[in-house]
Amino acid sequence: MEHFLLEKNRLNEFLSALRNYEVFAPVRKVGLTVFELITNPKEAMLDLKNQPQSPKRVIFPQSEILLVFDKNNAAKEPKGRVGQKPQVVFGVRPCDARGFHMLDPVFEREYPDPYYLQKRQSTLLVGFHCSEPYPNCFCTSVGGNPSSPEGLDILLTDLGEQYFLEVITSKGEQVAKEGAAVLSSPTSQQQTEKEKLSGMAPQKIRRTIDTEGIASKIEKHFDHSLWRELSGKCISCGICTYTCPTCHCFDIQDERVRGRANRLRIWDSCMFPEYTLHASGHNPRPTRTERLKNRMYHKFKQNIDLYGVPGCVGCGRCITLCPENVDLVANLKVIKNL
Amino acid sequence: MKLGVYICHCGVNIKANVNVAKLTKFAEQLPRVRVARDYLYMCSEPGQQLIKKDIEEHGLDRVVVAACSPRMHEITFRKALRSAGLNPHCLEIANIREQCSWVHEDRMKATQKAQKLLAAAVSKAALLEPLEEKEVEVTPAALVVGGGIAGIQAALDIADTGYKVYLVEKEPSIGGHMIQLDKTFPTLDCSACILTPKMADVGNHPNIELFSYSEVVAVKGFVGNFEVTIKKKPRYIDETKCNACGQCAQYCSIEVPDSFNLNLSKRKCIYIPFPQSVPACYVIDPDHCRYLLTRDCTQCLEVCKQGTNAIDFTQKEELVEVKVGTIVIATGYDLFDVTTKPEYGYHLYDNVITGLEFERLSNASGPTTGEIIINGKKPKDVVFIQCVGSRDKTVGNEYCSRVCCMYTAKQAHLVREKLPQATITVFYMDVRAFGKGFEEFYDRVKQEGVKYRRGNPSEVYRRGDRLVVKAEDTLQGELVEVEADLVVLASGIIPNKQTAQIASLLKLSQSPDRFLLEAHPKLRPVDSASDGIFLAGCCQGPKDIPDSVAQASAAAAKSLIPLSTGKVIIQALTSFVQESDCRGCGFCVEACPFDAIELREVKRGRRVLEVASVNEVLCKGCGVCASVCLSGAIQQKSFADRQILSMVAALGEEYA
Amino acid sequence: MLKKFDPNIMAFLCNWCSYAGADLTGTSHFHYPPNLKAIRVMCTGRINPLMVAAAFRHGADGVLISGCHPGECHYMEGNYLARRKIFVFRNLLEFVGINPERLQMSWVSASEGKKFSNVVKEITEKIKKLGPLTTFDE
Amino acid sequence: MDKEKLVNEAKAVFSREDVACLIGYGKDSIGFRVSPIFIRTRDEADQLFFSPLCSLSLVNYLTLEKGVLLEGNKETGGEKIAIVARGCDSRALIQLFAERGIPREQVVILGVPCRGTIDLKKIEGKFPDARNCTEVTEAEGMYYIRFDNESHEVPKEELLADHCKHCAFPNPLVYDVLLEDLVDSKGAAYSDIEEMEKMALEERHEYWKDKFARCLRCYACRNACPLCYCDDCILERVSPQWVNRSVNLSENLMFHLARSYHLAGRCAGCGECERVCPVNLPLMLLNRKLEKDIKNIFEYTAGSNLDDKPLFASFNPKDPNDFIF
Amino acid sequence: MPEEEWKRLVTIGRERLFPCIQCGKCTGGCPIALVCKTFNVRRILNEVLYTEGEEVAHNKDYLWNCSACGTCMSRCPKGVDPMEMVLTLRSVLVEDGEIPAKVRDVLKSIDVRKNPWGMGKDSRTDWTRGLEVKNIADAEVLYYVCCTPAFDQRLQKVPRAIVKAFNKGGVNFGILGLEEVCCGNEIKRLGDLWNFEALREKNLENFKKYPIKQIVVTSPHCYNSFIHDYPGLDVEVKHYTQKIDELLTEGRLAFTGEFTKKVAFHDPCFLGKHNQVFDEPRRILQRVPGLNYVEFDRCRERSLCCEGGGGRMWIEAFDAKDRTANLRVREAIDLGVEVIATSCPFCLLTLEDAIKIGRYEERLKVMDIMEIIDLVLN
Repeated sequence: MEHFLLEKNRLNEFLSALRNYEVFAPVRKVGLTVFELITNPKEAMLDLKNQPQSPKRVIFPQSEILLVFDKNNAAKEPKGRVGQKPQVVFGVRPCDARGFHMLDPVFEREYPDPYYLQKRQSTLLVGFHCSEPYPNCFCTSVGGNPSSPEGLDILLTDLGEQYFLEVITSKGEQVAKEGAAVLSSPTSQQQTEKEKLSGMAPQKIRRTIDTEGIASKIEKHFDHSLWRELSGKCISCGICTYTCPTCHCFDIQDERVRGRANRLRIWDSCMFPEYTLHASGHNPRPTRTERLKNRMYHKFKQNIDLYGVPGCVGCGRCITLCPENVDLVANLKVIKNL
Repeated sequence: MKLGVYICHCGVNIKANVNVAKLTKFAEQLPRVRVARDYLYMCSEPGQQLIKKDIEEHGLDRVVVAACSPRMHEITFRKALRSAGLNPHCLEIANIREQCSWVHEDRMKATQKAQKLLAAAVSKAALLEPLEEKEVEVTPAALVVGGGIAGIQAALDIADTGYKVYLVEKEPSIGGHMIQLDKTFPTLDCSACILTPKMADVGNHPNIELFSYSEVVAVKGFVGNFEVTIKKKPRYIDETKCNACGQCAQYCSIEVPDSFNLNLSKRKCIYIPFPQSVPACYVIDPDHCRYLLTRDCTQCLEVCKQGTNAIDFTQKEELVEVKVGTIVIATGYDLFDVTTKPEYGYHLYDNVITGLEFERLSNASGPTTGEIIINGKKPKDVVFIQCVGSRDKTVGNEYCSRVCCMYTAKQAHLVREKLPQATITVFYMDVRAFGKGFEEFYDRVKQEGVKYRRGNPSEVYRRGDRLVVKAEDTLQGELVEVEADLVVLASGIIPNKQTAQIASLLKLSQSPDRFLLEAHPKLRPVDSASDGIFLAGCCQGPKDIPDSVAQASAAAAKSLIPLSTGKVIIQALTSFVQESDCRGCGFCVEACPFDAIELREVKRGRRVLEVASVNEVLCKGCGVCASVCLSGAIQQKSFADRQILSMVAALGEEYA
Repeated sequence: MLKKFDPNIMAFLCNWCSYAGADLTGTSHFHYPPNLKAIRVMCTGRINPLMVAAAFRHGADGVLISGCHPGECHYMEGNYLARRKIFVFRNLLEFVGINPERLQMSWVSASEGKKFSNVVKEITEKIKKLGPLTTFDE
Repeated sequence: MDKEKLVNEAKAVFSREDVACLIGYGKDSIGFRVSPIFIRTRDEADQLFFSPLCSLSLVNYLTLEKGVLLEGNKETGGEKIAIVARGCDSRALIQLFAERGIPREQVVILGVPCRGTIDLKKIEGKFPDARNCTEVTEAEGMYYIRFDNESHEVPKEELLADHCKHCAFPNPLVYDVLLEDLVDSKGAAYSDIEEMEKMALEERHEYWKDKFARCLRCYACRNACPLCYCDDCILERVSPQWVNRSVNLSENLMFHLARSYHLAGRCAGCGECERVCPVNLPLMLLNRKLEKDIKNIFEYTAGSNLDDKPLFASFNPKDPNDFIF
Repeated sequence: MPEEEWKRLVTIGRERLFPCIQCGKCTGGCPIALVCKTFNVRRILNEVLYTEGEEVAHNKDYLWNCSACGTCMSRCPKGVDPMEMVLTLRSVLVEDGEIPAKVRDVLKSIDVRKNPWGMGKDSRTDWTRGLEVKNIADAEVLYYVCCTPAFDQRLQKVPRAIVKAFNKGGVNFGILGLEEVCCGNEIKRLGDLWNFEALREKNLENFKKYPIKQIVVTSPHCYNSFIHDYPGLDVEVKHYTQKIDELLTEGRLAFTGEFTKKVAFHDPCFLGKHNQVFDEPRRILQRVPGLNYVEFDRCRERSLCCEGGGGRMWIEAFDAKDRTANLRVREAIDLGVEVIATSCPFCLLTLEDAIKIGRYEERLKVMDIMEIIDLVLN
């Protein structure tokens, strides 16, 4: 595919050129970098660090209205969902882009989920080569790479004054066309520079774990008392699951407020006790021990069984944001060493 | 869940301002509603039949009535449900009369509001649960507070039925204001002559225990089971020994103003309020007795030792506890303080007196043995001024005192009788002679030459050694100055000064006029809003003697209902605890004003823990506990969070 | 043209004083705006401020809580307990930027029919001036 | 803090036979992180440490899924739990005891006077690449920080956790063992709240709207709170449904109004809710606002006295009345 | 005059009469009704109730008879204020230009000269001649003199005595001097709400200009006006009797001389009935050495009006058979007093006239309390 060069100071022009898209980009809000729909390219804040939430929510929102009921209890599609504009998500880290790859089979197979798929198909991911990984990043241990184009439509690499722009997919090509006015061709020197950066990136990842054989260990030691030790400090909050690019559990609720009745899909978290609470009052995962174990089991055993890869992209958010320092990498090591 | 909705027209009361047909249509489409009907008078027998029939035919589970206030007919409809075999608590009432059709002018908006109220009621009704009503035993005794004519009558009526009565009177003798009166209007009976036999009956009645010179200081419990604390003030005389011989008073050297005679004469420091006092027992005035103050006089003690030896200076204040099933309040009235109307010069001139002072002056046992003598002279010109402190916003008494017109007429008659030569003028605003024989009596007094002039006198002042009453004769439209030697102010009636205290002691309400509030002005005029507490006499509003007696007998009859059935149903709206949600913090225990909640141990799995537990007999159903519970474990029946929230949600919706 | 703002006001009235007072308003035919809709509770002490929050959430532009005058509570002290809770909750509302005037409290006795109508008029006027509560619109 | 003293006292606690578990602070291997650790044997006590990095509260573990901490997953019987508690933690403990969250007899308290703790977000923001922190000490208003063979001095103000800045209870109010001499304490100060109160209503409204709109409803604030410990939280119930599951401004605001109201007169001021929040909601502002009003108007301080009646189960006839018609 | 207030006065004012039960207590207490048959307040109210407000005012000269003493207002059992209605009707007359000639002169004088007496603005401070009086700019307490004592030669003794007493008592006071304008009490009661509004604005502006901590007034009329008709004035206002009483109580002032006369105090309506200041003047008189104090039978709330208020200084009563001041003087003679003491410029003037009419000059004098104080202060 084609390669371009984008002057950093013309980035806004490039974004402005994407008139036919709804552009989501990281913006700075109350001290956080979050992905939001921007109307003015100046709002964009190309901070790849400090993104406590993955862009997962652009395609798979935390609450999503599926149906609207009218006074006669007849269900209708909510306004604005059908025939919406194509979207661009700008400033995606490669691990998060890879996260969508993990989500896709979940929503495609068996029961194709139109709500997810429709948006997924009309959404373009513009990623950035991750030159400065977090202290807790471990993407290389789960098959990722900080400069991987996997899952992206366009990949940008920071060369200092310019971005090196690689078009990965045909969808990406379309975007490049729309912004062609501000794009130029890279020199071969710039090409080399870019490749050099890509080669260096994996070495900057400081946390590693050999995941080979983890799945069987988890299965083998499913009833080990060590799980209780590992989960002792967990407080059963939803931070790890809600910030995870690959977690996808949801709940369907009907809600009625002020005469508006909706059927909604809302994220759920396997870390909550209510997640598996039966109507009878029985709970097969009554304590945080079972719940924490389940999450690891799901990501590193079940996901491999189902889709052939671990359900984890190694973004490190669950480690960084866990208020009690439940450390996934450290825990995996403990299991591995059993 | 099947709901029936019943919408009342209340004649035109609701229908005039709420589109009932639209409301019925609206009700039909509400969730779970099986039938919705409207009817002219839902509370009538055919109206109730409608509900009962539907319950039977459609198998309704819950009933919603949109009609008048639940405070009006909740009981009526509950009975209807019960008779149709449905739990009476499966009823919800939407108040579309008092709080809708009667208060809004815009019919469309009133209808919209009625829709909301109805939707809220329907959504709550769906969540209502059948409740069980429990019965408790009733203590077969009654308390009567106040020993005036109303209290005496109520006590006698209850006692005659065979129940124990505790009668509490704050003064040393029963009798109240009536015993101070001379003659009674319009029949001119002697007040004491008709009252003293009843007083004696009280004193002798085997079922009446009289606490004179005592006050109620605390009341706990609820209908059927009140616990009352009575404070007995020391008389310093042994009631069982004193034979009222009066020797002590003859020896006592201290003279103080005689409050029974409204300070128009003196009495001794050891005294009996009046000769026919019940109990016939002397009492020592602790504020003036030299022995009690400085221990330097034992005159009475010495003389009494030679007789019955009844004097006992060691007496102390005593607290007595009694248990009763019902309570009658008959605390009576006080006279309006006429010094707050300085224009009448009561505080300046001896010959300006109040109506009650006139009663003592005219009474044969009074300070002048019944002769009308003022400042040593018989007055030649007497002026009566009506409505002093009644119908007067400026002193906060907007009401008519109901007795002044007639007692003034009576007093004018007494002046005419005793001073045939005197000129008598009555200044009035309106003469209200509404009772049996009143108008006839008014006619008679006018025929006796009493001049009635319409006008509210504006001031009384002195001219030489006489008084001048200045007023406009409004019928003539001219200013008149009437000279007088005696001016009688028809002072009005105000609630007894302890009314507020009684009200707070028993959690009763006062109406804006500060009298005690009855449960319903028309239909429950002798009930208070609290079950088991009844009102008699002037504590509830100004009344003459026959009205007081009638209300007292009515209160007695009402209070006898629980006593004679022996059981009361305790209200079902108690709190209950969902034990699995309770974390045993005890907030509800601390918040409960009735000590009705305690923590008790339960086993949950292998864990032993404490959870709250409600004593349903003590629980009054206020729901305070539910509002402090953080886990929502304690809830009030029929007012649970989810029930209230469902109403909130329904009121938040917009309906077409 | 904007629709004229017709506020939705919910009231929690205690059975013994204010609900009875509101009934008396009706019996006396004193008029007041239809914006206010009452929910009967046995005592103001029953009211959990979260019910107020819920009322706002469900579309109320204003909330009135009304009970017996201090010292006159049918249950002795429920109104005092309510007053403390509501006071704190009003401060909380104000702190998060919701005008505390949207949560009003009044003491209306069973005999104060006139006062009840005046209170409703006044609160309706107040809420009209404040405009719709949009915080919970989502 | 003298580590030796801490470890020795901890070991002494284990010499009592009835203590099943000790909850303390342990150094994490990465960065400045500190973890709660659960000591079950005398020898494990060597892992304990205490430094200004110990900004988390351990008290919530006493009530979190009762029994998990105890050996063999036994339901709580006679075993006791020992806990390292700072000033704010001790307030939480008092409040817990007062509302019977856990019996006083079941807890052995190792009290630590606290000079304030470091906000992890601040120190990680300042030294994002620190790998292995070896020591943090405090003297004369400075923090002395050693990591990865580097030494740094940072003014205390710069790193101090916000809620610690106004701390009026640095010393444990209740303890069985005191691990250090008490430190000076100052009175309660609420300058931050007063600043907020000066803002125009609309301004505050915008401020909070912006914050609450971010809330993920991950419940970390609730779960970390030592005083939110109902088995079944009312905010997750469906009947009555106080808060809908939807995550939007309205529901989030409902959630936070309810959460802070439930802590009125109960919040111990430990700052856990704010510390754990993944989207940086300044939740302590809400808690402290209520704490301030409650202290000034009702003269009531949560967790200061075991015998205090609950705030909302008591009243004074002279409570404010002028806001009432 | 804002239109709303106008509407209130005319329309709402009528509604306020609805509780009236025509009991006649207003007329019964009315001092004017005593001397003037045509003036019947109750009947006026009834007429307003029967008709639609405004037109009832026309062709009723007797409306000008009211002296605004406030007796009817204080006695009405239904809380109706009959006086206010009479004054409202006057304002209808003023609005329609139905104004007696003398009143017209007063209003013109107010408009042009800011005093009702037709005196030149520049002569306002003439009374201070020979006295050192500070300007308020250098003081804390404003002594508000009032037009009448400032211009009337007979009365100038009063402010002069006040200045001397205040200086002796160490009061840090000053006057507005030529800046002072009429308080407007009488102007409002004459029905000229427009002129009153202008005066009020001017006064409030004056008061705001200086850092005034307290205002002390000579006249009860000014006192009443500042207390009741000046919403927004948040400075403490005192009548001089209150201030002198305070100085005496605090021991900052003491009487040394003697005044061995039999004295009764005549309560000015605007001090007593309108504002319940009864005790201070009496306390002052009772402190005067040698003074034999007696009380009129009709005193305090029942005091007889001298007919000097409500603009009546400038209007003779229509259809009057006598003047109440004459009745008052006769009461004093019957009581045997030598001096009627009072504390109001208007009372002083009316009672002095009455003494002349009755030819009692030899037996009876009327003095302002300040004049007595002046005699015993040295």
